[in-house]
Amino acid sequence: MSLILLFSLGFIIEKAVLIIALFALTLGVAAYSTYGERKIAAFFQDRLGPSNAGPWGLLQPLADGVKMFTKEDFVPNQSERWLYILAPGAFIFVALMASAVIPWGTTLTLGGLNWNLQVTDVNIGILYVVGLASLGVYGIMLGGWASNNKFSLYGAIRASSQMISYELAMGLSIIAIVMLSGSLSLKTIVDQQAGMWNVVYQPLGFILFLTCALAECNRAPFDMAECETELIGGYHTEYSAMKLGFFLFAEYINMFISCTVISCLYFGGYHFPGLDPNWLGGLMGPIILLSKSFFFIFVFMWIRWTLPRFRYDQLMHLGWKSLIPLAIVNMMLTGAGILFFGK
Amino acid sequence: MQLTQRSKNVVKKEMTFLERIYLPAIAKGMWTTLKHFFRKSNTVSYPKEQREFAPVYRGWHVLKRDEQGRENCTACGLCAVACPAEAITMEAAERERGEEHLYREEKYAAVYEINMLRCIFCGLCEEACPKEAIFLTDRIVPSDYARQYFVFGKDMLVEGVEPDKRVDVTVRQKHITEKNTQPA
Amino acid sequence: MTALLILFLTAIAVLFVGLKYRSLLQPLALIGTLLALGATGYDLFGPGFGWGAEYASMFRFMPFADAFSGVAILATALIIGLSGWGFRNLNSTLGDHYALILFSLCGALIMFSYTNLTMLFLGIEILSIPLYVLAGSRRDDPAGNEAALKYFLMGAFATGILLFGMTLVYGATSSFDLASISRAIGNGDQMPSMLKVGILLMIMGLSFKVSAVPFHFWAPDVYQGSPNLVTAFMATVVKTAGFAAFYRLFAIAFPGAEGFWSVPVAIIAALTMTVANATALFQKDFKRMMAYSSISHAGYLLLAVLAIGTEGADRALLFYTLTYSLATICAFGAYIAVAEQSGDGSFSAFNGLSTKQPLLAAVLALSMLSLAGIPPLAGFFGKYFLFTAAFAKYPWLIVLAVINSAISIYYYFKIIIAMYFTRLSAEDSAEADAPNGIVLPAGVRWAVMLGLLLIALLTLAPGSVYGLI
Amino acid sequence: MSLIFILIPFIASAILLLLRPAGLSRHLALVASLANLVATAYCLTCDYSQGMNCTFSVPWVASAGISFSLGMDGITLIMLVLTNLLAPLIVLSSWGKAFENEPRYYGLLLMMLGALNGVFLAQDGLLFYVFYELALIPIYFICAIWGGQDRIRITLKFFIYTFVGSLFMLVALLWVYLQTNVNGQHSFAWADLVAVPLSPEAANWVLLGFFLAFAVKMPVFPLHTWQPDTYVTAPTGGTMLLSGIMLKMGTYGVIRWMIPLAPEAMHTLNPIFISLAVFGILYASIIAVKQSDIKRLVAYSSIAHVGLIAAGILAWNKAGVQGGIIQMLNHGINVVGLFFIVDMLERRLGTRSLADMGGIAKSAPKFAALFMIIVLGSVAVPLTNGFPGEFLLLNGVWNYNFWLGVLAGLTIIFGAVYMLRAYGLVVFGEARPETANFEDVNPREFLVLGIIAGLVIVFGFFPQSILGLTEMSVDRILGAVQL
Amino acid sequence: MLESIRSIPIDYYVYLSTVLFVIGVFGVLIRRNAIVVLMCIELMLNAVNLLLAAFSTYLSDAQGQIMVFFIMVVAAAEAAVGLGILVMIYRNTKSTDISLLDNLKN
Amino acid sequence: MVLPIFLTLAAISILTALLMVLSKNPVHSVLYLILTFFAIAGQYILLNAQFLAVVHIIVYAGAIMVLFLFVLMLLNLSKETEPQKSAMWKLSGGIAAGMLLVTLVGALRGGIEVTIPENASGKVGLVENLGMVLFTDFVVPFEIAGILFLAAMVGAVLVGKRDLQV
Repeated sequence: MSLILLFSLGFIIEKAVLIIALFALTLGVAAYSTYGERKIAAFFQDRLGPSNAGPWGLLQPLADGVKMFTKEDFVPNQSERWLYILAPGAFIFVALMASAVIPWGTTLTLGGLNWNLQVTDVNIGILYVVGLASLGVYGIMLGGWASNNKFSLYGAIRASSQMISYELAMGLSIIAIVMLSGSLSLKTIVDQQAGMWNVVYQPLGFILFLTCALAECNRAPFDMAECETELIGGYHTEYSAMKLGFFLFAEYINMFISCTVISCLYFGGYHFPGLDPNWLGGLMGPIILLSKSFFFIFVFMWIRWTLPRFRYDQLMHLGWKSLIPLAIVNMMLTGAGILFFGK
Repeated sequence: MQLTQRSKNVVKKEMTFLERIYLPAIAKGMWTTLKHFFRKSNTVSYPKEQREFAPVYRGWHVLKRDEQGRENCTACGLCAVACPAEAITMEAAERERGEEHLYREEKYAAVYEINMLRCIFCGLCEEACPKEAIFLTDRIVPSDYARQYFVFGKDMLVEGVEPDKRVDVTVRQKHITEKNTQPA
Repeated sequence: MTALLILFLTAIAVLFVGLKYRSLLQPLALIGTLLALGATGYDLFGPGFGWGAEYASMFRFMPFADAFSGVAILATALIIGLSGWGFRNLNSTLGDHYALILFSLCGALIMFSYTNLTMLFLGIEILSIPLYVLAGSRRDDPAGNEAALKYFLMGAFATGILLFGMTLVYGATSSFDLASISRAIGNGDQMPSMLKVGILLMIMGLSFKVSAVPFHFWAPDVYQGSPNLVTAFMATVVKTAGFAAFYRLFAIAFPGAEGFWSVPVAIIAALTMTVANATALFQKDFKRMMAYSSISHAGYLLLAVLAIGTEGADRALLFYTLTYSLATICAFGAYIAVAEQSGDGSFSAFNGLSTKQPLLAAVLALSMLSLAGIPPLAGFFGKYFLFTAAFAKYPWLIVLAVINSAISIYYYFKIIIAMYFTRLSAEDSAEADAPNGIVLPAGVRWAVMLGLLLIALLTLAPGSVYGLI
Repeated sequence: MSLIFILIPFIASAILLLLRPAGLSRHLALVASLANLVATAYCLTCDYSQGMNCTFSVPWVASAGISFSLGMDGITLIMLVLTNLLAPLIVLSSWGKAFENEPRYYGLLLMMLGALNGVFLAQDGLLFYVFYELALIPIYFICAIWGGQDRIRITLKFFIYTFVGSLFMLVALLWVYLQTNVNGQHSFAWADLVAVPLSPEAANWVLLGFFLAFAVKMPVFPLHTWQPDTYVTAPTGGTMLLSGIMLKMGTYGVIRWMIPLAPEAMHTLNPIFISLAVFGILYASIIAVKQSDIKRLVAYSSIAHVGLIAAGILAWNKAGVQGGIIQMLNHGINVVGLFFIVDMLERRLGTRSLADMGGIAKSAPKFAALFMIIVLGSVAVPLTNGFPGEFLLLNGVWNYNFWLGVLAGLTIIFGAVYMLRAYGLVVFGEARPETANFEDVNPREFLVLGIIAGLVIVFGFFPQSILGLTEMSVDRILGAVQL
Repeated sequence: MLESIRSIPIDYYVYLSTVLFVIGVFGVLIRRNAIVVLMCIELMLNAVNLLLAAFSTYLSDAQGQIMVFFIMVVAAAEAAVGLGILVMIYRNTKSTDISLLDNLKN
Repeated sequence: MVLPIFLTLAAISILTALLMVLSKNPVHSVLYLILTFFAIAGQYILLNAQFLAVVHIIVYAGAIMVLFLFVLMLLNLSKETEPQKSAMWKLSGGIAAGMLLVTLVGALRGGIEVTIPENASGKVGLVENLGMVLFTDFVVPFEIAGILFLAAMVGAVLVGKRDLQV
């Protein structure tokens, strides 16, 4: 099916609305993730966190946004100007693209219309996500390189090698899932978990995927690319104002998408035992999925504020010498399981 | 070499498999942080609320005046001598005629400075003072931007004449008296 | 097929063993290759293992493939025999070297047996990629670096051209399977121009790989810059594999189109022999001379491709590659022993070798004679069989080839002259008696002796190999 | 039986080359060559009237129709006699010299011997070619290792000349081979090759290819340029081998291979070939007359003589071929003797220049006498061995073409001129200080020269013994191949 | 739907691939930076891939696309090895200029 | 509908490919090449080879070009250090390439024939279909590719590793 050929006006409108809604959602979640991050970090450290802007500090993201927009937008003198400007845009663009194939729910009945809650169900959805994840590194690399700052460059180089390394283990652990479900479509994978979540069959795969997702998002304990104590700010050392904001935002978007994907792959997506995703006119599905995602966002933050940062060689050792072999073992075990017990 | 009784011999022993996969340790760490997550926060939103001070809190110094509004200090210099941080400096001057309502005795401190960056708030100055002129109070030393603002002169130290500007040091005074009257 | 498995497993075993027991590496690699050789022999002479037929759509170890595998494995075994000395300075990467050589050999085996262009492509790459690395395996040697880069860029470029040709052929015949392509071409009277362009591009790509003129310019530099043993491997196994693949492709897939491709191939062959021989005359460095010699042999070997359809073309190719490989390896064995001890690779390094090391000199002399195709050495029979096969179709080319082999004597004899006829000056003779004169390491001795023995065997009984397939 | 001729020398050569028994090498070489001589003597007793005898044939490369087949008839036998008779003499001739690497020298010599025997015995085209080329390698090494001044350049020239020449033969051979069809397979057997009917054009090319190879070897003008230099440079043993035996490979090849394979083309090309041969005779003779270097003189004389042999054979009549065969043997004997004498002169006087010699007759009468006999043989005085051969050859050429015969006949006159001039200059005249106390022949030299001189006389008196041996074979080959 | 794909003549794909391929060759010829040369080779391979995919679709034959995968495999392997070699050379010469590498030409 | 898209993508790919070749800064070259790859991926989608398109993006844009960029950054190559061939050389290169193009197109013109089978379907590019072919007919090359990867990996390590003194 050639995607382009299916375009019709109604289709385009439906999708456009969905896309805009998704963008809004994603950006909102990302924005509040920053708030959540501070708040959660505070709680872990027996603090209060932001509490002055609005009740419980709920308006803090807005304040941050205003601050970002009003700060001086600074372009370093010896930088590659256009790439410097392009990089954050590319980064956030790629991050936003990934939400297209995520099945947010079944069908939403709203105003007498049925809205399909997935922008597009391509039969290779999960590859699409992996592909975008692999593209994410360009924003970082270009940003780091274009800044003409050695710390930025270090950050960029670290980020790129780290992402390439961890993509492999991630792909391999996804393959185990694909073997179980027999499909690359995220929707199919989710629907197959209506009875039993994949994490039950794939505990090891889940841990691997989680680890890799942390690394792919440049989250602690794998935040080599921007670790303040070593590289000042890593690839975004030279960035300021909203360009910096884009970078930070995109990272949270990535985290959100990663968590959603984890939910879809291992935790049944919009399914929850005892809850029908079609309740509330189909709104239950998204609610379930978002709850799961938020939980994983919390887990991400929890991990960040618990574990110390890896050293760079440890990071590579972990990726190549532990995760990849484990992922292969996991894949083989899955294959054996399928062979002996059927699906 | 055993230096103290409390020193521990560190042995780098081979880690067991369970230790090497780190997951239990990570889980333990997560559990620890999670416990903190649900612990009550210790934060005091300072400008809005203030935490309680101990009765013997030693803060910003004050140079007392007597009931008639005369400075107690005679610039004898004992406080400066007692100060372990050498934070106190002063210049003495003789009281002129017509200044009796200002200074209690013939000699007074024309300049009296405490460097708040040096001061360690130990309270030895007040113990040394024979005239009950200097006390540490429960006021917090205000913050500022430059070092020079932390050398407090008499303008910052001497309490006001008006009754509402007087600083209450009774608790402190009692404590000092008790301390000084205790047999050595 | 069994041999391929054995080699692959040996390579992996070598990788692991190499982490700890470096002294075991050479024996292990040798045992692996010999086992593979045995397996090939069992397939060829004995009843055979008789499996793998179910993969016949991809590759098939028929006698043709088995015999060529035997040649390549034998050559590799000899090179591994030399390696005890040739790789003596390597420390931590020794295991990698052996493994890469074995991997490369796996690629060669695939190129002998493919029945599908996909396999050809993969085989070429498996053969080449380890060699790109091996060429530059002396990391701080600028010449090695240059060789690696040149080899790599040229190899990759050639791959591109080859693939474009393959694609066009695929488009025209709608298959990658050699037999299907052949069926689609039929008798070649209705070939779309897409197919023609495809075949031409494939010829170009393969010519790059086998270093035929005018696509040869990278070869001398690469040969010269690479470590000696790697050069020996390139000159023998790679060449064998390249030509076997070339032959297979044109014999199975494109026989119908012969009228179209034979003229360009003939021109390339003529150019290759002539240019290479003419250039080799002016070389002063042994390795560079061997590079041009190898190119000129490529020219002769192209005759086998031209002779497709003639009885015995494949046998001639087999025999030629075998004798050529043996002689080249013997020559390189001697060269390694001499050049690495005297630190000089030019012809003058060989001056008076016949008095310093008579055995080495004899080996080198005989291999040079064999390469030159002087009767009755095995190399002569190789040339003879090739020329016979191609004679009926291209008599003029044979005459040219004959003239070229005459020219080649001149440069092959330079070495012989240096070894035997150049009398040493007084201080040279003193040096020859000195304790630090050239010694003959045991590994080199055995390898070249074995090679020499095989050459002698082929000289006495050429039929033993010629009749194999 | 035939295999013995190849095996003995090769085995001995292998022992010498590989084991290098320093002290024993010349003894071993002598023993091996004598053994061969004995075998030759035995073969003389066999019957050759029925064609090939003493055949030996095993398939070599069966799938390509190549076999290792040997055999001999009268012609071959004469060549074997020549080779194996001269071989001990050549070994003896270098007996007393001190060599470096003696085993290697004798090893190569024996290898050469084996290869030469192989050339004469081979009944398979490829085998012939292989031995033909194999003979080149040891002589190349002998000349280039133990040779004189500028040896490397000269020997390489020699090697390339002969090798290139024989490559053309290979091509021609291949062409014929590809036309054969024995039970659906190509064959290299002599009989099968000869049986191939060639188109006239192809026959021309084939003949030309063979002629190039043999002409270089013999050598025929204008392909002779390698020869004098090589003879002069080569050590005596090498020169003897070259001139005594190796040249005969060419003439033998003409009889056995070239003409039978492509007789069709002989009519077209023969006039050119014979003219070249005859012109070569004259050319070489004239140059020989003017030579002052005795070795070079003998070399040119050799060209002249071989030119006559070639002309006679190419005439392809009974007299010519018979004469050619006899003369191959006799020329071999004579030229070996001459070179031995040259060597003696050179060693004792330290020069080869005729101008520096003279007056030896007084100090060395035995030497002078033996020298005389050999010179007479070379000049083809009746009752020496040179005479019957030259007579028959001239007869043959005469029969082919009168004028050519006349021109060729000049060789006898020229030969007498230059040989006797040389003899006179060496032996007579004023004795010089250097030549005054010229040491006469020692026993070993006497043995060699004596045998040669004896042979000169014996074959001069009884040419019929040889002619009888070859007659049947020559008839057969002439009968089989009618021009 | 197949028809709509095939509404573009296959010639267009052939020409497009040829042009891309030639641009790759052009780059190999004129660039001196080895990395860029390598990139040009990648472009050549991609032109081939595109053509294979087009043929595959037009012929309804999966082999072509399978071949593309193998080409990708090889391209990845080549890139890894090639860049490794380049880095190695850079360590020695501090340059990736291919025309500096002419020392072997004597 | 399809043709304009095709033409647009084709124009983009050719343009960016040319820019890749001609741009002086190697980093820009990489970026242009990535754009070319995206255009080619678009062509794949147009050919209904979605799986191919995504794999193309993952492998080329996601892995190979990152590697290139990585190396460029590591070696700190930029416009200033970029070696340039002489104008003469460039011109002759251009002429050679132009001639190659003319030759190829000329040779191919009118000779492009593709035999379209009767039972053609548009589904060859779907992942199920490809998987079936890959793991049945082409399983041998698939596994052989493993050797290739292993060899390349060992090789890359060998080249990259610094010598350890043993």
